[in-house]
Amino acid sequence: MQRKRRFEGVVMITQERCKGCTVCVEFCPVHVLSMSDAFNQKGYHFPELKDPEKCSGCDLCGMYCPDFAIYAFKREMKEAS
Amino acid sequence: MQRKRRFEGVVMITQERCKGCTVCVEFCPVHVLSMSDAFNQKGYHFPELKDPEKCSGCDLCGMYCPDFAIYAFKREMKEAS
Amino acid sequence: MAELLYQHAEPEAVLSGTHFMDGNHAACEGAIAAGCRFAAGYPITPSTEIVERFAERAPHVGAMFIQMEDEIASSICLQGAVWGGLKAMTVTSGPGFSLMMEHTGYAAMTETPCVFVDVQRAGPSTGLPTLPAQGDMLQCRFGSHGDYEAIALCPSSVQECFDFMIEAFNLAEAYRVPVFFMMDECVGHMTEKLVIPDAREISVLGRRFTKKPPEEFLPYAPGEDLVPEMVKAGDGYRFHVTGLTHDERGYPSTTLATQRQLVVRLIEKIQRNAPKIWKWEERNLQGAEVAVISYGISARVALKAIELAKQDGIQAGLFRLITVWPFPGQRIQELATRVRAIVVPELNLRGQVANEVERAVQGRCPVVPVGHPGGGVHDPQDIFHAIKEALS
Amino acid sequence: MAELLYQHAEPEAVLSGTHFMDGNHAACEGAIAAGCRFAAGYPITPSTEIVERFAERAPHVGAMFIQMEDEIASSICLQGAVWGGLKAMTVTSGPGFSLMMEHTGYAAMTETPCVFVDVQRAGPSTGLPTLPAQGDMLQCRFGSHGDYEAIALCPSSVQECFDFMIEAFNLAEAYRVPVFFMMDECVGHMTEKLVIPDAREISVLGRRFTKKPPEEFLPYAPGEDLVPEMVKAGDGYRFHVTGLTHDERGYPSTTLATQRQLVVRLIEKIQRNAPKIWKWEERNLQGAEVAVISYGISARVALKAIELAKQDGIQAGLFRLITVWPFPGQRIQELATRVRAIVVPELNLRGQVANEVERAVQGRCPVVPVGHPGGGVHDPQDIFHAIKEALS
Amino acid sequence: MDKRIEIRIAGFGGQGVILMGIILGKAWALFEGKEAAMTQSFGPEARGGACSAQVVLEEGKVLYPYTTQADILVAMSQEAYNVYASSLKPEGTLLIEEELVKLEKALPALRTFAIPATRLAEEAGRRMVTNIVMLGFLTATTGIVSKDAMKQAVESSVPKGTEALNLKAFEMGYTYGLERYVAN
Amino acid sequence: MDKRIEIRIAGFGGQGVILMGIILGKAWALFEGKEAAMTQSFGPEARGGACSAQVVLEEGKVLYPYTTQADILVAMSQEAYNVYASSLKPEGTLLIEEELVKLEKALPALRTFAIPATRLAEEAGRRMVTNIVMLGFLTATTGIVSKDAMKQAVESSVPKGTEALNLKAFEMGYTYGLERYVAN
Amino acid sequence: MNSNDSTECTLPLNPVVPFLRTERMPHIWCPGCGIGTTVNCFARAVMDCGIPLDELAIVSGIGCTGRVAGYLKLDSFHTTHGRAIPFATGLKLSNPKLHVVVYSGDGDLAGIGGNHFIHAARRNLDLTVILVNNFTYAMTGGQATPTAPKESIETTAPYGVFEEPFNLPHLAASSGAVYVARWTAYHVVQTKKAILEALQKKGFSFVEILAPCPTIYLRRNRLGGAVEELKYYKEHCVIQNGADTKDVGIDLRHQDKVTIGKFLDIEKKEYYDAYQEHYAGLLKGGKQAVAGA
Amino acid sequence: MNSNDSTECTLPLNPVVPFLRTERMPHIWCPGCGIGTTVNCFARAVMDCGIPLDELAIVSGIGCTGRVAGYLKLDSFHTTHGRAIPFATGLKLSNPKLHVVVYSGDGDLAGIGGNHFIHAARRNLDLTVILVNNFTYAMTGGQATPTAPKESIETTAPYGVFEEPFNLPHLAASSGAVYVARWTAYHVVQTKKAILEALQKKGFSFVEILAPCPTIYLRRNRLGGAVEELKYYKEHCVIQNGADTKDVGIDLRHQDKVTIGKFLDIEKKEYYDAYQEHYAGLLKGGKQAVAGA
Ligand SMILES: Cc1ncc(C[n+]2csc(CCOP(=O)(O)OP(=O)(O)O)c2C)c(N)n1
Ligand SMILES: Cc1ncc(C[n+]2csc(CCOP(=O)(O)OP(=O)(O)O)c2C)c(N)n1
Ligand code: SF4
Ligand code: SF4
Ligand code: SF4
Ligand code: SF4
Ligand code: SF4
Ligand code: SF4
Ligand SMILES: [Mg+2]
Ligand SMILES: [Mg+2]
Repeated sequence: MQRKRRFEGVVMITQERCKGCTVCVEFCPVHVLSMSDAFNQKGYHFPELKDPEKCSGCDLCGMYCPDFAIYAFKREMKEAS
Repeated sequence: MQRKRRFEGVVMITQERCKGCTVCVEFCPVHVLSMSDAFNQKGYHFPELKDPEKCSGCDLCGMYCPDFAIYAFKREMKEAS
Repeated sequence: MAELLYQHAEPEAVLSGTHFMDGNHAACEGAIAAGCRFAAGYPITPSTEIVERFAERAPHVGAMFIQMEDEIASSICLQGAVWGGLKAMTVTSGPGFSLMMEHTGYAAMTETPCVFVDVQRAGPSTGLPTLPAQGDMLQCRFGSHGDYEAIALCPSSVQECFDFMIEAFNLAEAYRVPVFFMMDECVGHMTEKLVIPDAREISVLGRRFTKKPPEEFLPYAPGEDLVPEMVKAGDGYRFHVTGLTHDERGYPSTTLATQRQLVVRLIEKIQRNAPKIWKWEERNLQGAEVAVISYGISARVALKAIELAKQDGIQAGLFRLITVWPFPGQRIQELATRVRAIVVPELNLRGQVANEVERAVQGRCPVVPVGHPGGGVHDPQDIFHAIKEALS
Repeated sequence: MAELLYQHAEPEAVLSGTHFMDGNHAACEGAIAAGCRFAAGYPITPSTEIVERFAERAPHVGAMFIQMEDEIASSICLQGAVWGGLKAMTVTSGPGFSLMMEHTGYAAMTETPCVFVDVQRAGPSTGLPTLPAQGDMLQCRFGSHGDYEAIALCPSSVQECFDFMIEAFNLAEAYRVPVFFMMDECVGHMTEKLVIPDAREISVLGRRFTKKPPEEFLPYAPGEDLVPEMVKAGDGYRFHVTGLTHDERGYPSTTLATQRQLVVRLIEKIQRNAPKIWKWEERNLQGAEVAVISYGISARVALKAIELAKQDGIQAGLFRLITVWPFPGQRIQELATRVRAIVVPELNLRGQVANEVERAVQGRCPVVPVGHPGGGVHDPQDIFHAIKEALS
Repeated sequence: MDKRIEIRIAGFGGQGVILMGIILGKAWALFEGKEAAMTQSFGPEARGGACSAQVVLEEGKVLYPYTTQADILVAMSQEAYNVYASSLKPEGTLLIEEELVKLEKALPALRTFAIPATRLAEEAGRRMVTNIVMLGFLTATTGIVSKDAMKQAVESSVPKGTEALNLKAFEMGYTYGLERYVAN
Repeated sequence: MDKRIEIRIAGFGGQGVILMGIILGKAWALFEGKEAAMTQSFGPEARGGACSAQVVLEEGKVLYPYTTQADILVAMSQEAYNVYASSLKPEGTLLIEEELVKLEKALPALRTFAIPATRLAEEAGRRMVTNIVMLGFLTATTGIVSKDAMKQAVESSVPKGTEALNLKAFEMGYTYGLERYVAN
Repeated sequence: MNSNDSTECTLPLNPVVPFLRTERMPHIWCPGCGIGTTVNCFARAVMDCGIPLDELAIVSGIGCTGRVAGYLKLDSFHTTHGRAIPFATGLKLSNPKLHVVVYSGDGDLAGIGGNHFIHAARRNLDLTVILVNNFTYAMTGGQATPTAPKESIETTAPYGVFEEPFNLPHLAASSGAVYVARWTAYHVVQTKKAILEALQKKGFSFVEILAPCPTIYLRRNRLGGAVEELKYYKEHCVIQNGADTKDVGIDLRHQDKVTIGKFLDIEKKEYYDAYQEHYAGLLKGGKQAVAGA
Repeated sequence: MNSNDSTECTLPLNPVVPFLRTERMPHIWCPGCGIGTTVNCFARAVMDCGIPLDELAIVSGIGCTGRVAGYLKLDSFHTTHGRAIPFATGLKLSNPKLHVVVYSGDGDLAGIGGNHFIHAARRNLDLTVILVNNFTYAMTGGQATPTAPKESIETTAPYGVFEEPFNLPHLAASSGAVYVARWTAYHVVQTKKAILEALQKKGFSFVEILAPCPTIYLRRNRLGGAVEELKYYKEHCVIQNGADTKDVGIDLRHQDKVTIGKFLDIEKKEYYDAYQEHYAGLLKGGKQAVAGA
């Protein structure tokens, strides 16, 4: 779901760990994320990728996420796994 | 035992409270005191007045004495009690 | 000797009426009704609601709450407040209670009337902070070094959290001892109907201040009931208080004679007055084959077991301890001659009260402790089985 | 399950030879011989000589002493050192011991093998700092909140301060419990001949380190004797230690089942192994009419009373407790069937051990406590009178 | 013990389970003038841990304050349902937050009432009032306590300033219950 | 118990009373190869409080480590004398610091030996060695322990660097005893 | 791209995962709680500093922050309330090769644990102390800590705090710490860097991290949620490296700024080094003179 | 002129006598002990400041200095080791008209009592804290206190102290004290004046007095007796009023001076005043809102 530039940012989300705090969404510098309407099992909304191609892989979302539910990394341009 | 100037210094010594530390003797600014050769009941030497007439009644001896065994005061010149 | 002067509670401080409240809040209201006007505390689950409520109520009743830096500070700060003239308490749970052990002893030694509230949770150590136990019952008696006696009360309901908190303060004043108000998490967090009576129906014991002038007053000369009269700072008595062994003047004295005079009195003033202090409840003991001895929440669980026993054709009754220390051993000894067995359910495994029951019973009938590690209450079935077993 | 691996003491650390030494210094030498290489302490009379000597000896035996800011810090610092791999102790007396109560419980809960030395002085509170008592005997058993079991030893002579200190460390390692070395001021400050044997004659129990690799190791899975194997920080096990109720992995778990499994085991590991732990001395009990049960300095005073009794035609013998906790109730129960009475002199007024004797005896014979407020030792006459009285 | 109603309310921390117990007990004890005891168990978490309240309603004094077999179970989470379903009386009543609890199989003898309380609460304005929605629903479907008593209890138990919101939530749950299960 | 010698040494803090007990016991236990127990009692004061040591010397193990009636009392202060004189055996031996202790009346049955130990110590160079002067004196007058054993005990018990001073003090006390009471 | 924990092994793992006891997830912290954020920073700092994980030990006291030790796959000790530092002292001194991190809350370290804090700083013991300051005793439901800002509402200060709070960087510096910094959960990059520096520093290093407690502190004070708090930090924090710690007290209600940054980074002999040096000199040629050496 | 206590009544009494429980003399302090000297200064300060003796309470911890309370004919409390300050806190707050003085030792107040010290200073509670610093736990025979100078010999540091000592004026000032001074038992006139000022100051005032302990500290360190120590202070102390407390650390072995003087004297709202103000505003028109008022 991510798109290519020189580096592509890859974001990994573990929905079931998410507690819906929206911090990742708010502080992603390039607004890649948004909260989904769906609930996870605990009844929380979780983030999804709104603009995956914008992601720089800066991993700020990963550093912020209090629940270790999201993180990101940079990958040199190739096909997403 | 004290002598007269404008003020006379009067020194009071409670021998039996003295523990012979010699602090009063050492720090009397005008060297009024000296340690006696005698022992008190606890086996301590205690101060006596070597030069009573020099005493200013400054009460430094009183402020120093850890055992509340000596103190002094100024008295206007009249007969010693 | 100063008589015991009971007064009414201060009407503006008493929330007379019917409430649906938990035990912790009720305990706070009890303290306020009893005249407690100072609390020093440090947060700890499951007790904190007591001081939280106190903090909220304090300005309205002319009281002060101070949150200290730790439990050690709390447990001595409140004693400073007592000597300043107020009634005071501190509130904690296991780990905090352990930290207070030096100062419970100081209160006993200096005869500082005050109340320590311990809302018991499961231990040892940090254990299960949110879950109940009755594992500190011997700690409040033996947790400080050296010899002393204390008073400990165990409420079983929200109403009793209120009522016996008043009793706790009154006993503290009457005997000049630290009184331990030994709740458990269940009782503390249980919500029930609470009826707070009119202030005029609440008897509050004032401090036993001396009427003697300073020249005639000896701070540690006991009255007939072995309790000395009290003074407070600022009234011109220029008295001395020390945790060292002290004579009647309150001055340190390192002689064995002083030690004997003082420490024996500290113990005797409780032991000799014990019958006046004891409180218990008996239920269905008339003609019972088995007596269940219990306290706090466990006593209510025991009632269910007694019901099960009845369904099974066994007559069992409840002896519910309200005063746990001093222990009403005499009464239990009597009881032991009338029943075929005694069963003692409590939320600890070392039979903290069961041991004392055994000692009192001295073999007159079998004593069956029903231990529990805490972290919950007994399954009534387990107590019921113990009842059956005890008879076989 | 790791076997118990005894080794010889480290020869360079053992001052083999004959000394004229006091009990405090001997206790320190015992600790060093036992392999104690870390002590954390805070000064308090009458115990301080133990750490003072340790501080002096430390650099010579590759040990470290740290004087902490208070007893609370000392009592947890030593546990850090244990988890870092060393054998460790702390040393205190009544007021300091009271401050350690939270951490004795932590040691029990986390199964941290360590030794707490309490040189008992007269209390309560500051009491008589330089004078003896045996008033903390129940404190070491019940002073921390919640349920746990501990081991407590009482030496009666300088030689025993050395010998049983080694035993204390060995027991701590064997059962992974805090062991309380309950001296009294008399024994601590008494100077006697001390024979320190050759290091090869001293058996020292090594830590029960696991041999399992990290993947297979469960830090709180008990062996057959209910004691789990141990690891230390830095060895790659990446284990977790908590004072919360924890499962076999060492992880917090708030279920009643975990609480039951853990706390029952903590208690059973001592109770079940008690016969292996018990140590006592019997003197002239063969055919005795009266057994005097005592410990520490009081046991030696009792000997004088027994002599007086003999002069009076009464056969009395001594049962001297060395292990006070776990209490050898079984043996005393037996004893109670063989003598006409039991007399229990101790330096406290609440019959801290006498109560336990009573409970064990269950009415089989009269038990006469001979209390004493501390601040001195018994007049042997008083014990002698109790012996006579017990027979009448 | 004569008439005795045992209710278990369970969910996770943050759902306001304990407050539900308090309000229910209070409605009965203060506003119906009878006797009630509410006991709770909760974990160390401020949020998210398992959490449950037991409410015992009696005409006279409540001696034994715990539920043995509940007459009513309110399950606010899957875990709560899994743990406590078996402790419900065979003829008992089950209330569930239907988006958070999936029943493995409908338990035959049970009366089961389901409500999307969280979603309704979000509609009402704040997720925090999920518990009050559920109480309204309980009042409508079980009828154990009068609506009036419950409303008084709600009003006197929620934080000052939130009464209106809570009463609205209560009504939403109540209406939902009436409409889905009672009215038709 | 066969031969048993009970000694009480008493004075005030700072006089080195406990060390006297230790040295005496050590001389007997280590250098005479027998058994001894020394017990002490002292107050909170670093200096000046009442302070006493009890030394029990036996051939075999010392079971009861306290003195009942002392064979020897060493009184280093008036208070010590006042408190303990009565606990001396009728036929016992009394040693006193003669400038600090005044006997009310000479107790008839007692052997009494007096020495101005403090003054001698000041002469020896330091008031601190008063106790060792007294030990020398005790050795000379009572003869319970050999001079050799005592000297070894002194040497091995005093702070490093002060051995010479202490042995000198010991000799002074010893000589004083011999000259005043034994030699003539 | 969504995924569960079992990511294919070709993808890098969440960098915090090697540090986590994943079997204990989800953790007990609330939605938006800043503690988890600090753990991310910590994990990344440890990764970068190259300390072998087997030589890293973590010690916590009791509290929400105190739970950190239990979630980190290190030799980890969850001690008693306020006593992480003295436990860490014993651990470090008995096994000096260990890097010992103390990770706990404001109430734990500066309330009940204050004496250990100042004494360890005085000794300049080689510990890295990470203090998550959420201005409240969170785990017990929100009582006033010694850092609670004036006028904030806490359960034990229902009419607002009127006590003066501690300025912790100043207390640490005045007591003897050699490295003192304050950051916030908003400043994740700097926080990570500060932890990294603190880990590398010999001696008592102290990192205070202001972090949101949405459930208790923010809610009670009607300050919004985690997002609002982080935004507040973003907008009101002034980075002032090297600021005199005397001037960095926080007064959220009367000042419109919070000073953050690296305040102190000095050299001073560390306790264990001092110990070794001291004894090496004194007991030359003797036996092994130093514990654990 | 020699005399016993029963001086003829025409002569002025020893000014300390009205403060003394003379029936308890002689006290337990050793010959030359500086504690008694500080008591002289205290007595004279109290006389001058005009506080009625019935409204003056004194609280000590445990130690040689801790015995001060027991010798002073005031409402006097000999509490537990290290806990004088929290006891005094309760006393003061329950009975605000009292002037409460805490008088204790360096080990008591800065060792075991350190946490209470910093927290009371933080709160700026109206207490006068007099700390007699003799560099040792004297009463227990001379163990190293947190103020023990480097390289000094103590029983628990038989090879010399290697730990960094506290700079107590700095700790007090950094924690929030409003009056901070250090004098010595040599500087009796200034000590008296400092105590007087401290008594008159509203808020947490702190006076450290360096005082000789000849029996334990001086003897063990071969520093002579009381006279030598006082001479040392006479010769090596530099009076520097207003000095930055940061710079007044004592290092007797490596520096040849000790900085003394009045370091701090500032105005800041006192705890009880703040409390009254806070509640007066909040609960206007309500009931009596303040304890003891
Ligand atoms: C001796 C003791 N006292 C009190 C407690 C209760 N207690 C547990 S956690 C906690 C609060 C911790 O607050 P803080 O350190 O600020 O951590 P936070 O929860 O805010 O992260 C307290 C007071 C305890 N466990 N032990
Ligand atoms: C809890 C506790 N720990 C230890 C002691 C032992 N203790 C009594 S006095 C004292 C030393 C006090 O030293 P300091 O405060 O410096 O006073 P000083 O004697 O030097 O005047 C200590 C450690 C005690 N009484 N209580
Ligand atoms: S990696 Fe950076 S850009 Fe990509 S989603 Fe996360 S915060 Fe946004
Ligand atoms: S920061 Fe984490 S917990 Fe919060 S919404 Fe994002 S993924 Fe969920
Ligand atoms: S009053 Fe002054 S001059 Fe007179 S003796 Fe005393 S110190 Fe010397
Ligand atoms: S200062 Fe006092 S104790 Fe010292 S010698 Fe002089 S009178 Fe005696
Ligand atoms: S209560 Fe506060 S600090 Fe604790 S986990 Fe929740 S948000 Fe975090
Ligand atoms: S030991 Fe030191 S401080 Fe204590 S009284 Fe003696 S000289 Fe003073
Ligand atoms: Mg916090
Ligand atoms: Mg000191």
